[in-house]
Amino acid sequence: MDEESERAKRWEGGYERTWEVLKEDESGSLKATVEELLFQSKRKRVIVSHGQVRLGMMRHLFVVIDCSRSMEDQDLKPNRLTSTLKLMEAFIDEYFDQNPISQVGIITTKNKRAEKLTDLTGNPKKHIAALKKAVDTVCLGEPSLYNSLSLAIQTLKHMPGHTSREILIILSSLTTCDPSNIYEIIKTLKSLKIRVSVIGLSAEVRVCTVLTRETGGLYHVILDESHFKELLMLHIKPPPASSSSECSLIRMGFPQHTVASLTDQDAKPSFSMSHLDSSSGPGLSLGGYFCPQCHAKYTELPVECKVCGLTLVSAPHLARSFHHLFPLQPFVESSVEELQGNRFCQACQGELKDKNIFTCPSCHSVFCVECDLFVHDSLHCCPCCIHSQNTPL
Amino acid sequence: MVNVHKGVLVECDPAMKQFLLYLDETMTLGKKFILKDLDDTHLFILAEVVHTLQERVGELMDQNSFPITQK
Amino acid sequence: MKVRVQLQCKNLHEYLRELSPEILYRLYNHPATCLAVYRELPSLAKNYVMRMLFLDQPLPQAAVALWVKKDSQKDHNECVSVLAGLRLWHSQQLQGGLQGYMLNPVFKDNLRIALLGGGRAWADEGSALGPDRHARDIESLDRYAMERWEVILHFMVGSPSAAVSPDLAQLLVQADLMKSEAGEAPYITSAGFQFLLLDTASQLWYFTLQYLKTAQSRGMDLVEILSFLFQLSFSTLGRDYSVEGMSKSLLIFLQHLREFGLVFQRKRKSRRYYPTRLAITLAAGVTMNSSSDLASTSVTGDAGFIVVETNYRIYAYTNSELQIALVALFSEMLYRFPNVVVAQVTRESVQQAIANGITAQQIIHFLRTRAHPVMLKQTPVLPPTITDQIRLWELERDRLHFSEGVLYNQFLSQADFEVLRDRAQDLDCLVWQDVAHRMMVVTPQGHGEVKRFWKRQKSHT
Amino acid sequence: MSAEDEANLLVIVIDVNPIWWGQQAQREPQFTLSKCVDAVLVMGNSYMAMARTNKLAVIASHCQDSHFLYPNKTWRAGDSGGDDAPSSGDGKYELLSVANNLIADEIRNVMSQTEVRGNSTDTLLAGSLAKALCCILSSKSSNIGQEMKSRILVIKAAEDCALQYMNFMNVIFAAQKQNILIDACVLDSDSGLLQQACDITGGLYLKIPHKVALTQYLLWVFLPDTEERSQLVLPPPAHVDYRAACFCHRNLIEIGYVCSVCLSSKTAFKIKLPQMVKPKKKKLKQTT
Repeated sequence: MDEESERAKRWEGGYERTWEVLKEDESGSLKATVEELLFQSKRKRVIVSHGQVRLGMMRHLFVVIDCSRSMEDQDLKPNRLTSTLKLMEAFIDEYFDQNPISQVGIITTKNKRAEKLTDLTGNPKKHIAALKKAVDTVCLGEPSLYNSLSLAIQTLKHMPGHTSREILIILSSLTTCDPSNIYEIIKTLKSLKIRVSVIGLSAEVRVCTVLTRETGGLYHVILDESHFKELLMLHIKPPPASSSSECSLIRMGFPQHTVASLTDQDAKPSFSMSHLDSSSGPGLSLGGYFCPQCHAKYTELPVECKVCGLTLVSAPHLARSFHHLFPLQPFVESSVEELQGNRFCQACQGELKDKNIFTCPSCHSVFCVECDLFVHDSLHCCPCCIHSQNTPL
Repeated sequence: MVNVHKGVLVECDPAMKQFLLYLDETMTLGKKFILKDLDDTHLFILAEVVHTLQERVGELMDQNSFPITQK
Repeated sequence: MKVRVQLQCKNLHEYLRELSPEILYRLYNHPATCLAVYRELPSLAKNYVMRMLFLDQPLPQAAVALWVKKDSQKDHNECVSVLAGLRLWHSQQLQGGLQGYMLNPVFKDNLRIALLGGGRAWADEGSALGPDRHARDIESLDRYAMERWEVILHFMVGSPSAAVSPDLAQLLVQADLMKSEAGEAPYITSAGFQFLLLDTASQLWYFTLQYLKTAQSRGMDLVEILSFLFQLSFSTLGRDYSVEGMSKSLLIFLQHLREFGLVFQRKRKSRRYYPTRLAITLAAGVTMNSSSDLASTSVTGDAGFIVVETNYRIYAYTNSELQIALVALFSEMLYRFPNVVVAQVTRESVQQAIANGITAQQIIHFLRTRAHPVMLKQTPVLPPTITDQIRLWELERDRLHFSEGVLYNQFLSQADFEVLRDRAQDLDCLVWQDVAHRMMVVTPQGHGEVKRFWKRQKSHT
Repeated sequence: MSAEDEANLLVIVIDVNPIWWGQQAQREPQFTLSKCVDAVLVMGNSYMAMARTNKLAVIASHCQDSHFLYPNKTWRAGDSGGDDAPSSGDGKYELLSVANNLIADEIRNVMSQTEVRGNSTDTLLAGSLAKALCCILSSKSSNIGQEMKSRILVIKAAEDCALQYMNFMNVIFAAQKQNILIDACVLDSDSGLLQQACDITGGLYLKIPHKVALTQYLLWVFLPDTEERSQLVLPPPAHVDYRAACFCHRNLIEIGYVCSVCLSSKTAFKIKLPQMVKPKKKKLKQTT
């Protein structure tokens, strides 16, 4: 194992001698340092954001969920499987919120086999229903990395070149049962430009380290449930695209929502195409989105037209992903003492009470921690920069 | 002909009624005080014994309860 | 013979609805009252009022009914009846024979004034007097208010140190919170005990209601003092107001408020006064019914201090004599330390309290609303063993239920029995009956009438 | 009836674009900015009078800046009011008259101090909304333990600014995530951006036919909170145009081509011109 992968075990070092960080103040209280630590942890997540790089905005992601015996371990409450499935539901929601024109598929592996739980689609409801059902799965046997990877490859290799092909493996077991040489399949993955990331639930495994390093993915091992969630959410941001990947224009439809009753009085409710395969819910409705190409009706977007195969989206769906393209620069942290003038946050007008303030590098406005977090986490644009006319785009 | 009695109507649970019947039978209050046994949960009694009766019931309760707490 | 009387505490609307229309109309003559009444309306009714505030013509009732969706028609009917009950709007014949609604013009004008200005100022500002050399900050006002209010409560529990004016003592007696035998110091009644266990906001509102009840008998103008009270509740904490232009009876009222701790006045003759938090939260007490469990405890900001353990021990972290006295109402004191008292709930102590007219519900409510933050973290807040036991102890007293009466038996015919029973039922004096054995019990009050009826019946046949 | 421990916050954003209001004063002298501010004050007063727990904030959205009219910085820092708080001397509720005077003073400051620089004529609504969101967030975090329901009411006068599209959408999504309603009361021409904002966040969109009756529209439609809205009959949701605009000619398109890397959309016509694709690629290479 080379130097780099040795150092990847930093997560072990992070919790060494934690008590040394704590220092008492004059009165013997730990409060000040604890607050400082909390403040730092709040801040940490903001820093990790890469600058202007080309991203794979249209993603095809296969999530492989280990369903082997080790998933019954109860170190995550109530057990690993239930906890993982619950977090996956949140992941799917957030994933489609941030990457509306991307697709996800779920693969489970147990008893030396791999099985497709859901196909690669862009409909979050299907995945979530499948995940809810999967809670009752019996966990048995060993997982098979080889089989799940090759199952994913079968679908992913047909995906167009301009999209990003990804596999995310949630691995609980420390062993894998492979029918053939796994290094061969790593080579195939590399040649197909499929990026494989692994989240380990127990400990670091050499084969995963190699797998992720070769394919350019991330490898993490969780510390606890909240860390697990954090690691999963890391995969919501679109990954940087390899420079050699193609760039092309994709035909898409932007249907308008039309309510029939507005235009003519004796309109009749009609079936929506999306209800054809699922028996749930009342299929009849008055209004809907009509495919501009073949006039098939759908009740919700985004969807791939079942008749003509056109991807139907709405403009806000595209807009949701824009902030990935124009990431907001991190604000500069400085001490509140250095600030001249009145100490008010430019965004919320609150008084700057914390020790540190944050300054936007382009418009030099100051913000408090809360606003800084909010601006970077959800708003994705500086509330003061947008007041100047020369905004990007 | 209709009979008329003045007195006090007592409403209680069946267990309590048995206790009252017992008091009446054993003449603990010095005399019979039940004018009429109405039904399972009702008795008609002399008005003047109400106060002593309440005391008796209180005593019974005291006997039945034991200090749940230690000091 | 149930001796216990449940303390009744009306909310503002119930109180206002009982007032005569003339008094109501006069009340609506002050913007503060209008605003206070408006705030207590159901939220849908508030919107109705707002929609009609700037209309001068009556609206057809049918149009108003169309404001709400079909499935909320019930809420609509409720709003209509509330608004009509408070005489905030009335029906009026429109041209063409339709029925229409129109806001009470007095109310409309004054609510407009409260919102948009115009009209006369509510009270003279203290600023006319120049800045106060003895200005009070909010903190000291809070302290002052709490001290004053606690003196009254202390007086009620009979602390020797607490002394109140004869006026106030008399008021407490009139409110049935205390009883006084000729020549003796007044002592607390069962209603008084229940009163003590209420939270401050409810206490204040109850007390105010009692005050208002007796106000007219002391020659005060109900409308004047009510308006003043509402005006106080909309004033700003920490500002001074001038007594200029207040009538004589209002000045007496102000002195009473001063004694309750609702306003701060440095000297009796001082020309300015400061409303305290008690006065401002008075309106908050208005919304709460006596039955509601979620009454906020800490109007004045004191956190809970009571810890109850499953071994029936109560730890009260307080120095307040009053709070200790309150805990002692239903428990047995064990130890006393500088900042904590330890008490124990026993059967005897609870039975004693119940004999004094306090209900188990009130004891539990008291403990829950004053529970220590540590206790608040668990659900339920109080250990169920304790709450159940307190309730059981109360039920124990109810094993026998006595009611005086007259027994009729040995009827000769079923018809006779039924005639007499129906008569007793009509007179509303039938306590118990047994058709099969032809027996019945009537109340002593009804006995005379039933007997006469029976005599007449006999003579007829 | 709302419980005591539930606070409500309404943030009103007024478009005070001086160019639009200047033109408006010439077009319709009976409806000027001061009339509009008066209407907003009535709305604000009615809202604050409804319940003790109702809080209000007002933001003026200008060409270059967004300005908090109420609560003001100094007002929040000082203890509530103090002795120097101006009083109206009439029958208005004290709290309201203090607020109204403050707003009136501030708006006078804003209008007199900021001069229009350059050729910027668009109102920076996105910025004002962003500030409104921050303001809501900070008052939420300062009242921990209290349930806080907030909404934003936009009173929009001038035209949409296409340049703001991306920021505007970011703000809308942030609001949607925080469960904050955005209501819009539009005085002049329909605003596509606000229609989307109201539709996505579940707010009400209304273009008022009679500007002079603004007060009544505000009180009838926008005063009721979410709970009462479910009971009342209110204007139907606006018809929202979700078509994308072509990045080159800003035409709305039904079928278009979307770049897989930057998600910009083009009309079918443009795709045939190879030079349109080339510079794009170049630019991206640099940034990689």
